[in-house]
Amino acid sequence: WSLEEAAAPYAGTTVDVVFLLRPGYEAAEAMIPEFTEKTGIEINITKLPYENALGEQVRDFVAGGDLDIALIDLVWIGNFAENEWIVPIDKFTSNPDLADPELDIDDFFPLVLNAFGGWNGTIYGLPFDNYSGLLFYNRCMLEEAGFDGPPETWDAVMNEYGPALTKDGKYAYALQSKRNETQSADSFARMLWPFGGSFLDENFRSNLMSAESQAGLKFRQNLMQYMPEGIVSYDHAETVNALAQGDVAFITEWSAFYATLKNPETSQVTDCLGIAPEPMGPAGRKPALGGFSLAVASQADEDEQAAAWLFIQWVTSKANAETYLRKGGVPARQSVYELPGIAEEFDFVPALVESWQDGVPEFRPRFAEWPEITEIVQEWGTKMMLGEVTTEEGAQEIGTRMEAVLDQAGYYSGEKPLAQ
Amino acid sequence: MAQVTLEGVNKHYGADQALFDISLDIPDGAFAVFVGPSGCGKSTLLRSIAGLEGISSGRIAIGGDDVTAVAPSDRNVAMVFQSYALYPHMSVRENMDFGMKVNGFDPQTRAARIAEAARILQLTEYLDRKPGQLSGGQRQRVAIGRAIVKQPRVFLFDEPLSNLDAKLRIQMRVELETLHRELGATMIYVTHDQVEAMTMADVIVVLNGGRIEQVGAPMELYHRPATEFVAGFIGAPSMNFLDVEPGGGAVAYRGVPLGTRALETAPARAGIRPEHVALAAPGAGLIDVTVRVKEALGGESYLYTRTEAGDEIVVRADGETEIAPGDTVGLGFPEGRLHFFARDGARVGV
Amino acid sequence: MAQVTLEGVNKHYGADQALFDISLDIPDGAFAVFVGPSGCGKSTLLRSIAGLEGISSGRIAIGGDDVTAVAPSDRNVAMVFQSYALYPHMSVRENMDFGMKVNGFDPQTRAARIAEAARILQLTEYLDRKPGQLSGGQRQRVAIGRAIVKQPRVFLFDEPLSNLDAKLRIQMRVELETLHRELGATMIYVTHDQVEAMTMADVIVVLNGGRIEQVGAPMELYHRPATEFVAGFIGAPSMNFLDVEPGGGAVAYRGVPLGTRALETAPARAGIRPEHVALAAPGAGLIDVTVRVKEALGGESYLYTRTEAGDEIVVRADGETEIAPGDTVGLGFPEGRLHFFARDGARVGV
Amino acid sequence: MSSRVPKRTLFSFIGPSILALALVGIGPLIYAVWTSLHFFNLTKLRQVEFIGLDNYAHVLTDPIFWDAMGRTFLLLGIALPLQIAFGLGIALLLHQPGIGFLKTLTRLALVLPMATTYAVVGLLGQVMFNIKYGVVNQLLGFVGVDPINWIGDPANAFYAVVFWDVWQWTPFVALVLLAGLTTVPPEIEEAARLETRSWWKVLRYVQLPFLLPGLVAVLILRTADTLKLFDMVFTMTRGGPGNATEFISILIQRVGFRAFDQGLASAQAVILLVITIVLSQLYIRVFYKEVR
Amino acid sequence: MSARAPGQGRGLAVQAALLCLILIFCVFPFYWMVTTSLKTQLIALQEPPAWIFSPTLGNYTEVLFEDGVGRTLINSLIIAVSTTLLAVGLGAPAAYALARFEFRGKKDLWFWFITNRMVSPIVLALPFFLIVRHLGLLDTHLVLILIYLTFNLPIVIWICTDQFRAIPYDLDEAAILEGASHWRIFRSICLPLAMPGVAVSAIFSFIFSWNELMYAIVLTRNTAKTAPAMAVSFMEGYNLPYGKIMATSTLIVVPVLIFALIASKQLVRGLTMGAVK
Ligand SMILES: Nc1ncnc2c1ncn2[C@@H]1O[C@H](COP(=O)(O)OP(=O)(O)OP(=O)(O)O)[C@@H](O)[C@H]1O
Ligand SMILES: Nc1ncnc2c1ncn2[C@@H]1O[C@H](COP(=O)(O)OP(=O)(O)OP(=O)(O)O)[C@@H](O)[C@H]1O
Ligand SMILES: [Mg+2]
Ligand SMILES: [Mg+2]
Repeated sequence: WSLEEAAAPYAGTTVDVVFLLRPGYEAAEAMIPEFTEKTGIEINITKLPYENALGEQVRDFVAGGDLDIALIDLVWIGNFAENEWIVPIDKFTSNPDLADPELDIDDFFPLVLNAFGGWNGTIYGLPFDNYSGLLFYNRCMLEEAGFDGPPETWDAVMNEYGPALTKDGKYAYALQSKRNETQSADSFARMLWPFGGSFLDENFRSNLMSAESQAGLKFRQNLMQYMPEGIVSYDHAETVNALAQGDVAFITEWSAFYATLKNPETSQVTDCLGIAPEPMGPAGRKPALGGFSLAVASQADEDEQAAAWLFIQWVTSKANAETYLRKGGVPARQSVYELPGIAEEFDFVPALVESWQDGVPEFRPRFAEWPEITEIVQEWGTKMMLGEVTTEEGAQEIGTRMEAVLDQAGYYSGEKPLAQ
Repeated sequence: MAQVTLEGVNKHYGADQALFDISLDIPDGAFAVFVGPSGCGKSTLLRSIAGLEGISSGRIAIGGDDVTAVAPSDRNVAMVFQSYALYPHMSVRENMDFGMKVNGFDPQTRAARIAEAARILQLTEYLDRKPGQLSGGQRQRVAIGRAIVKQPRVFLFDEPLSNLDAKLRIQMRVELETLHRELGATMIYVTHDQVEAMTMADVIVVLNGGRIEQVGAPMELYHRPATEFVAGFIGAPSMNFLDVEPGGGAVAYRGVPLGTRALETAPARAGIRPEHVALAAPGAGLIDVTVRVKEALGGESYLYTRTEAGDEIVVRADGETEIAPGDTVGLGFPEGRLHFFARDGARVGV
Repeated sequence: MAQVTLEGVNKHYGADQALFDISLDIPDGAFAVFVGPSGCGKSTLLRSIAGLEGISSGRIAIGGDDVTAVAPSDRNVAMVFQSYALYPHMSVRENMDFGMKVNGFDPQTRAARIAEAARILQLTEYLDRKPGQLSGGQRQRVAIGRAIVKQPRVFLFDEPLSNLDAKLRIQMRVELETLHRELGATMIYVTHDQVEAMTMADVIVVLNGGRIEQVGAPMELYHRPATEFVAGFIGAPSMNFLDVEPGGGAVAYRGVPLGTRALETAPARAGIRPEHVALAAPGAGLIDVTVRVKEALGGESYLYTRTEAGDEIVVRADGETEIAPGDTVGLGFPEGRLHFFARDGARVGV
Repeated sequence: MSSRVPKRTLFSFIGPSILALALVGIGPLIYAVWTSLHFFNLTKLRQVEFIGLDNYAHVLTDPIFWDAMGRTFLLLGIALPLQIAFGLGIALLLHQPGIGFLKTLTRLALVLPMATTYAVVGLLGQVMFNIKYGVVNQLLGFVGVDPINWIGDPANAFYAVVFWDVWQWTPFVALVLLAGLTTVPPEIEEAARLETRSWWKVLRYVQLPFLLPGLVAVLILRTADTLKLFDMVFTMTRGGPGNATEFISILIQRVGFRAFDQGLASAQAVILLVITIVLSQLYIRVFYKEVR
Repeated sequence: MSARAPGQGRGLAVQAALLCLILIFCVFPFYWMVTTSLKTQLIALQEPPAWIFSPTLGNYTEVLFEDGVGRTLINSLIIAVSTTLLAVGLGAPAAYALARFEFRGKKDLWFWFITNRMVSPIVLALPFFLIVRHLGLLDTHLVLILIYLTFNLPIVIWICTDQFRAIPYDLDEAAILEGASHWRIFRSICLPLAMPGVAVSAIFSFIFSWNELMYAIVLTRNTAKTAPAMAVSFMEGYNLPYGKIMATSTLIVVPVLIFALIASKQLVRGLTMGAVK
C-alpha cells in the first residue's frame, strides 16, 4: 500500500474543507502541497473564524453543499453524527484500498480520539487540532512571592497563592469568563468538574444543584476576589494578555496559547513562563478538554469521500505527527511525544500529555443540544458571576431550561439514547 | 398658422374657480396682451394655453388643432415664467441652449441663436454665469432669452419686463416688437404696465376676477371702455368717477349738469380721465375743487383735488404748473371726454 | 433715530466687484429711492444695509450706531425681497405673524396688525392660503405685509410693486406713503418705475455699475441731472441726446445753433426731454424731422422721429394729435430746456 | 405639484426598482414566514412539521423576548434622541457660513464613524473601553475619574453600546439632515434671519418644515436599524455581561444560528418586522402628514 | 460668499471650537484604530495605553501579503460600487416618479419600498442561502450586489424623493415646454439639482454595502469574500490579533473615505439658488 497508489484513481479530485485561523491549521496548510503533489488531490480550504465555523458547516450540510470534510469541535460531534452528516471511519478502514496499514488507531490518545472523533461508541473523525487546558504561570512572580512551584490544587490557589499574589494592582489568577463559549467551556465547566460536579446526572437531569456542583460554582464565585475586575468581560485574548503583560501570576488556558506566550512579540514574560497541568480539585484534575477532528462528510460523492479520507488519514498520521508538531500544530499521537528531545523542546508537552491521561470526554456534553444549552449556561453563568443571581438560583435556572431543551429533544421520552 | 382659440374654458382650484367661461380668439401673428388686477387669472390662463395647467372644461386650439389634450411639449409654445424658472445649475448659455439641444438643433444654429439673443438682451458678458449670480433683472432677461431662441409658434410672456428699469424696458419692448414682426409668431403677453399694453398690443384682453371684461384694440379700450372696470383699469392714473343723477336735461353731478346730451339709459356714474379734465381759474370751470396733493413727475404733474362734496378728482397739469397744494382751482369736463356707466358698470350711450 | 449712513462701502463677489466705494447719508425718516439699470447693485446695496450680505470694506451705521458687524436681526430693519422669500409652509397669516411671534409681541397686537396690513394690501380673503396658491402679485403683497407689521426703524423695499397692476400700484403707493408718514420710519426703496421714484422719494440715489451717479431730490434730478447718465435714466421715455459742437457763438447741432448762451466748457452733447421738444409746422422749427413711429397711449402720444442726419428724437405730442408716421414736422428746442454734457458725461453750464 | 403621465413612462421610471425588490426581497421573506409556521431546527431537519402559530405563541409569551425587546427600546430611547440632537446640531453648524476648510474637514470626518466596519467598532470598543489597557479610562484618569469597568459591568456595558451607537450613527443623522437643510431656499433663511437672531427659532419655524422628511427618515431608519443592531454588540459584549446587552437581534441570532431554531427565530423576526412597520406608520402619521 | 456675514465675529470662534470638537469626537476612535494597527499585540494591550511607540507596518504586510486582504478589498470594491451604481441607477428614477408623478397607490408603494429596509438580515440569511445555493450563485459577487439592493434601494429612494420634491416644479414645467421628455428632465434638470441627496444616498449605499457582514459571511466563502468578513475572520475566538484586525479595518476605511471625498463636494449646494423668484 502506498498513498500514491491508493490515491491514483482520485487524482484531480478537489476536496473542500473548512479550516480555522489557528496555528494548527496553518501547520496543516503548509503540509498540503506535499500531499497534493503525491496524490494529485486538491484541497480547497475555506478559512473561517471559529464563531462562524459551525453555522457555515450546518448551512452547507443542510443545503447539500460542497463540503467534503467536516471539521468537528468536540461539542459538535453529537449534532453532526445524529444528523448523519458525517461518515463513520470504518467505511474506509474496512476498505483495504484506502486504509493505510500504518493507521494505528490506538496510537491516538484514547481520551482524545473518543472525545473528539467518537460519538456513541462509533468513531467518525480523527483528532486533528488538539488542546488541553494547562496552567500557564509566571515563574518569576511566584518565586518573588516565595513559591517554588505552581499550585497543585485549587485549594492552594484559594488559600495560599491567591492572597499572596493579589496585591499592588496585580492579581493571582484570571479566569476567562466572557459571555460566549468561553463562559461555558472555560469558566463554568472548569470549576464544575474538579469539584465532582457535572452538568447532568445519569438520568440526564440537571446535576447543577448537587452539593459538588454547587461547591465548584461557589468556589469560582469566591475565587473572583483574586481575579482582575471585570473578569466577566475577559475572553482568551484578555486573559492571555494579562499573563503576558505580567499582570496576573497564572492562568488556565488552552495549550494552543503556548505560542503566543512564548513569542517575545506578544509576551513580556517569555523567560518567566512556566507550564503545568491544571490544579486538582477534590475530584481530581479534570482539565478542560477541547479540540477538533476531521471527518468525511456524507454529502460528498464516493470519489470525494475517498479522497477526503486519504487526506484525513495522511494529515493525522503517525508519520506526519512530528512535522505537524514542528510546524506549530499539536498532534494527538502518543508516539510523537515519546520521541527524544521533544519534551525538552516543547515546554508544554509534559503537562499536555499528563492532562490527556485523565479527563472527561463529556467535559461539555457533546450531544446535538449543546449549542442550545451552552447559550443558557453563558447567560446565567455570567449572571452568577456578576452577583445578579446566587449560584443556587442560577443553577436552578440553567437546570430548568436545560431540561426543557432535553425534553423537547426527546431524551426523557426514550426517543433518544442518553449519550453525551 | 398659429391662431389661438379658447372656447368656454373653466378652471377650478379645488373649490375656488380661477377662470370662468373664457372664450377668446387670438388671430395668427397677433400680439395679444392680457391685463387685469392681480389675481384675476392672467397667469392661470397663460398656463392653460401652454398646457401646464389642465383645464376643468372647455376647449383650446392652437393653429386650428384642438390641443386641449395635447402634451405641453407638443404645443410648440414658449413661455417666460413670472417666476423665471431658470435652471440653477446651468449657466446662462446652457439655460438658453437646453431647449434647442433636446430638440436636436445643430450646434451652429444653437450657438448663433444664443449669441443673437444674448446680444438683444445685453447678456453677452453674463453667458457663463449661473442664475444665482445674476441680479433680478438679469435673470428675467435670461428667461426671455430661453423663450426666443426656441422660435416657437406661440410665445407666452408672463410679466417679462417687470424687473427691468425704464430704459432697458423700452429697449426690450422694441426688441420684442421687432422679434414679433420678424418671426410672425403669435405672442401673448401679460403685463401690468400700461405703456407696454397700449404700445405693444394688437389686441388687449382685460380680465377681471377670472372673467373677460373686454377684448379690443388699445385705443378702443382707451376711448370706449365697455365697462366701468375697464375704464378704471386702462389708463394711469386711472379715470375719475363721479356719481351722477338725471338733471338739467341730461345728467348732473350734484346739481351741476354735465354736458347736454340725454342718454337712453340713465347713467349712474360719469368718468373722465385726469388728462382730459380742463383746468380753469376758480369759478371759471364747472366746479371748484381744492388741491390736496401735487405729484410732480417732471414732464407733468398730477393734482389730487377734492370737491366740496368730498369726491376726489385727479387732474393732469403741466410739469411747470404753479398751482400748489391748498389752492382752489376750477375744473371743466369737456363733453366729448365724458364716459357714462350704468349701475351695473356697463357703458351707457355712444 | 434711524438715519442710515454708509461710508466707503465696497462689495466683491469673488473677482467681480458689485459696489464701489459707496458713501451715502439717508436722514432719519427720509424716503430714499434707489434707481439704476438692472444689475447695477441696488439689491446688493439693500442687502448690505440689511446685513444679509457681508461687505468687503467700509462702514454702515443705522441711527448713529455702527452696525457693520451687527447681526441682521439686531438692526431692526424689515425687508421686502425682490424674490418675495415667503415661507412656503406657512399661510399668509403665519408669514406675517412670524416676525412678531419670534420677537415676543403679544397676540392681540399681532392679530390687530395683521388684520390692518391685510386690509391695506387687500389680502384679507387670502389669509389662510399658502404662498403656493397665490398669484404673483398676491405673493408680493404678502411680502410687503410681512415688512409692515413689523414696524421697524428702517424699511428696505426691493421692487415691491413690480408685479402689481397700475391701479393697485397707485393704491399701494399711497398706502406706503401714508405708512411712512405715520410711522416716521426711514424707507429705502428700489424701483424701476419712474413714477414711483419721482413721486415717493424725498431723495433719489442713482446707481450705475456699482457706483453712485447722483443723489438728490426728484425734481433736482429731473431738472439738473449731474451726468448724462442720470439725464438719460430719469424720465420716460428718456431724454434725447444730440452730438453738438461749438458754433454760432454758442453750441450748434450740425450747424444749427442751439440757444444763445456761451458755456465755459465746450459741451459734447446736448439733451432735451421728449416732453420739452416743441412741435411746429415743417420749416417753422429749428430743424425738420420725419415721423417714423407713433405710439398712442391715449392721453398722449410719442412720436419717434428721425433727423436728416439720421439721429432719433422722441417727441411727446397730444393724445389727439393728427400727426401720422411719414409726416414731416418741425422741432423747436426751448433754450431753458436744453442740458449740455461734456465728453466725460458731466453736466456743463448752469 | 405633480402630473399624470402615461403608464409606460411611469413604469419606465419605477418598474425596475419594483421588479428588483420584488425579485430579491419577497421570496426569502415568504420563505421566512413559512419557516416561522413550522418547527424548523436546522440540526433536526427530519423533524420539520407544521405547527401553526405555536412559534408565535411561544415568542409572545417568552419573557426573554420581551426583556430583549425592552432593552432594545431602551437603547433606542436613549441613543436616538442623542443622535438626533447631536446630528441636528452638527448639520446646522455645517450649514452655517463660516470656515470652509474646517467644514470640509468635518464633513469628511463624519464619514469615518460610519465607514468603520460595525464589527470592528465592537472590537475597538473592547480595546478602548477595556478597564486595564483602555484609553478611555486613561483619559478619564487625567481628569481624576477612577477607572470604570465599562464592559465588565452590566450597567456600563449598556452605555458603552449606547456610546458606540451614538458615535457611529450621529454622522448618518447629521448628513441626512444636512441634505435636508440644502432644500431650504437661501432667501427664506435670510428673511428669517432678519427677524430673529435665535437659531432655535429659525430652526423651529423655518427650517424644521424642510427637515421633517429627513427627520422622519432618520426616525424610521434608525429604529429599523437599532432593532437590527447586531455586529457591533456581538463583537463587543456578545449580549453580556449577563444579558445587559442582549438586544433583540442578538437574541434572534442566538436562537436562529446558535441554537439553530430557525422557526422560532423567523417568528421573532416577523414579529420584529411588524413592530417596525407599525412604529414607522406611527412616525409617519405623527410627523409626516403635513409634508406628504 | 466672499465677505463674512455680519454678526458672526464671536460666532465664528464658537463655530471653530465646536467643529474641532466634532472632529475630535469622530476621529479619535479612528485614530486609535490606526495607531493600534501599527502596534504589536504587546503594545496594543499594554497598560497604560501607549501613545508613543515605535510603529510597525508588520500588521499591514501580514494582512496584505499573507492573508490576502487585498483580494477581499477588491471584492468589496466591486460589490459596493456595483450596488451603489445599481441602487442609485434604479432608485433615483423611482424617487423621481414618486416625487413628480401622480398615480394610484403611490403612498403604499413608497412605504413598501421603505419596508424592505426593515427586514432583519439575520432571518433572511438562511432563506437567501438556500435559494442562492439552489441557483448555484453561492460565493459570487452578483448575489451580494442583488441582496444589498434590498436595503440600499429604500434609502436611495427615500432621500432622493425628498430632494426631488424640494425642486421647484416650475423648472419641470419650463423644461416640459421646451420639449424635453420626462427622462430628459430627470437627467438634465432634476438629477443635477438633487445631487446633494443623491450624493448622500450614494455615500450611505456605498458604506452600507461596504460594511455589510451578515450576508457576506453567510453567502460567500472565498471568491467573493469581502473585506469586513475578512477582518472579523481574524477574531477566531481564542486569540484576537488586534493589530491585524485594525490594520484590515484601516484598509477598509480608506476607500470609503476616498469615495466620500468625491461625493461630499455635492453635499453642500443650495437647491434653488436663483432658480425662481
Ligand atoms: N452671488 C453673486 N456672484 C457674482 N455676482 C453677483 C452675485 N450676485 C449678484 N452679482 C452681480 O452683482 C451685480 C449687482 O447685482 P444686484 O442684484 O445688486 O443688481 P440690481 O441692481 O438689484 O439689479 P436688478 O434691478 O436687475 O435686480 C450684478 O451684475 C450681478 O450679476
Ligand atoms: N394652486 C392654487 N390653488 C388655489 N388657488 C390658486 C392656485 N394658484 C392660483 N390660485 C388663485 O387663482 C387666482 C388666479 O391666479 P393667477 O396666478 O392666474 O393670477 P394673475 O392674474 O397671474 O395675478 P398676478 O398678476 O398677481 O400674477 C388667484 O386668486 C390665485 O390666488
Ligand atoms: Mg401672474
Ligand atoms: Mg435687484
